[in-house]
Amino acid sequence: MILTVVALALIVVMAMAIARAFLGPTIYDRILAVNLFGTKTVLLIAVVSYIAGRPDFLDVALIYALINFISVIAVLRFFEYGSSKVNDKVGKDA
Amino acid sequence: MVRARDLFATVMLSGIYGLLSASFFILMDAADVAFTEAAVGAGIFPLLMLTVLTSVGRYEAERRRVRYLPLFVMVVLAGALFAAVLQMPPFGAVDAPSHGHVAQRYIQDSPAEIGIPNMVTSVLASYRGFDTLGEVVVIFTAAVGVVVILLGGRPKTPQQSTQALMAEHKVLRVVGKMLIPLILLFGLYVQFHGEYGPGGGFQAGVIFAVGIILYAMLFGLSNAQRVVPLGVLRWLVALGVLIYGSVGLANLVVGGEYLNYSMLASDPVTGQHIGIILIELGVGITVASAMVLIFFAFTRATRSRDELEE
Amino acid sequence: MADYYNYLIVVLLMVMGLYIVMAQGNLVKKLIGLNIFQTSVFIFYISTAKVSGGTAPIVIDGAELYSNPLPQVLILTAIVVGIATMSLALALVLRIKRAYGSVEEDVILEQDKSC
Amino acid sequence: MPELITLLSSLCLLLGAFLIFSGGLGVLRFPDFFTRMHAAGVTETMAVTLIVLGLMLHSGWGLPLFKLLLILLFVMITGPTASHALAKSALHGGLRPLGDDSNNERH
Repeated sequence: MILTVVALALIVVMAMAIARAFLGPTIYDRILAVNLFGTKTVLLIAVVSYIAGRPDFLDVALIYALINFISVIAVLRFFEYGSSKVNDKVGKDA
Repeated sequence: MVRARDLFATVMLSGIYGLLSASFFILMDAADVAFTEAAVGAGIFPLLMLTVLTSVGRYEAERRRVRYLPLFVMVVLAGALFAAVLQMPPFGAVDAPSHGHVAQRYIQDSPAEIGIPNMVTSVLASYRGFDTLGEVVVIFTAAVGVVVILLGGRPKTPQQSTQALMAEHKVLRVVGKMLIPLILLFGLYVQFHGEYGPGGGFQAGVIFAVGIILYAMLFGLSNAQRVVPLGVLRWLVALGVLIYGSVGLANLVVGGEYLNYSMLASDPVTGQHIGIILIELGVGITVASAMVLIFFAFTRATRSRDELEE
Repeated sequence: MADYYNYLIVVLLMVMGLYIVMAQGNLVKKLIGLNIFQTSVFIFYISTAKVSGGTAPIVIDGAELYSNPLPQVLILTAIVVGIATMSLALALVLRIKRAYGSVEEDVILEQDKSC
Repeated sequence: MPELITLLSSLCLLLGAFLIFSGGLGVLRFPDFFTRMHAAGVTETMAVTLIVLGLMLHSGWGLPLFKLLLILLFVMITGPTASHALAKSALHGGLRPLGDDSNNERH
């Protein structure tokens, strides 16, 4: 019961994160939204695995926590690479 | 997603899309699939996309007009598909035809015949082993294709030092150092735990590749290539397929059928076990090295592109 | 209608992906459309595998009804094969960029014609 | 004793859910990037800890407990690191926090 409430809250927050990812306005907001979305997905999967009574799904949550971190690093690296071309546009990205 | 002109935003959204579809797979009871989609759809795909974007530029050309012909075709197609879909069995129906034939047999007999609880793994590696062999070969071919397209036919660019790449991010480096062993360990766990829980060669391969890619991102490509040189990777890609194929041949030698592992040991169930472990190992090696190879090739290609511009 | 909503989502995603592939001029974006299309097929297979009341096809005590493992196997391999072929396509895009200096369809076609 | 543990776990879970919700609201409603990041970052670690703690109490001894611990460890390490890196590169990329007038002519 309580697990369901938590899952619902998580889904609502995930929807909020998607809204933020769509709205922007800067690229960093989008990255933040993706990061938030990822963490919430980790929790959602953990909670769902308990709702379904299959704790072995926790492996999937674990891999999510990992992937999430890596994608943030990948994004930052992307900026470092194309710094001369990209950075000046970053702040006022539409 | 359709309208955003900034390709970078599109890639970010497609990362969310990968996460979303993986959560959906979890809700649909497909833990193994969610595993793979998590690592691929949310991890490797955006990563490769980003690498490509560094080369092709972040912004798309201006295009404001809507294309009406494709739109029309799509509306018609959607209508036709909706009509067709209503003939499908309802969602979640127990008596749907697709659950009829072999699926029942897999569910009822595979725990006894193969002796492992994860039906997905037993179907993947044993019942449909030939199919999986084909898929591993496809991955191998794709890796070879990427190498030929991006690294072949061109003098090798001198490797520049990429030490300064992430030098500003000391925190990231330290945390990365802590995480990479964990990731690799987790990859091994997934590789060898695939018979009992969600996991297996495909997932483990991707996780392993992600660990090495993380290293390459934090410490520079040349350092990563010192750890796993391209030549070794090329060998490994082929080695995985070779292991897979030769397990099949070994079955023939001991008098069984191709990729039917029952004869590998005196007890058929043990034989199946040995066969599945070996095959998953082959799959894991191929997938991991193919992904790392593809990533290295992409990074090198975009790097040399930048050098040419300068 | 409520019994068919999964198919509706699949059709929507599929059409959306296909539209992106057809209507967008940027090759990278076309590939993203292709990815959406691909995922819609994955969702289609996985949702046909679901049995209501069933649980994941990993044997545990006390479970009678399992979801269908076969479509899951097909999609599991399809995802990894999909990323491999997708990376091949991305490699081709990189190569096109090197050869033509652009990844916009119009520009490439124009250059081809002028040759 | 089991009742107490159930109560504690429910409490943790509910508190975590509330924190997550407030964090999500903050990300959606706060005026600029750094405040949004504050909402996401601060609530994230606390909420994740609470929810995972709740699940741990819920699950009892076993392999799942260990995995939850690993998830907690992971999120606790990666979350702040990602936030740090993100904030740093945002600052580097030219974003300024609200109220920071150091770029204006008045100074």
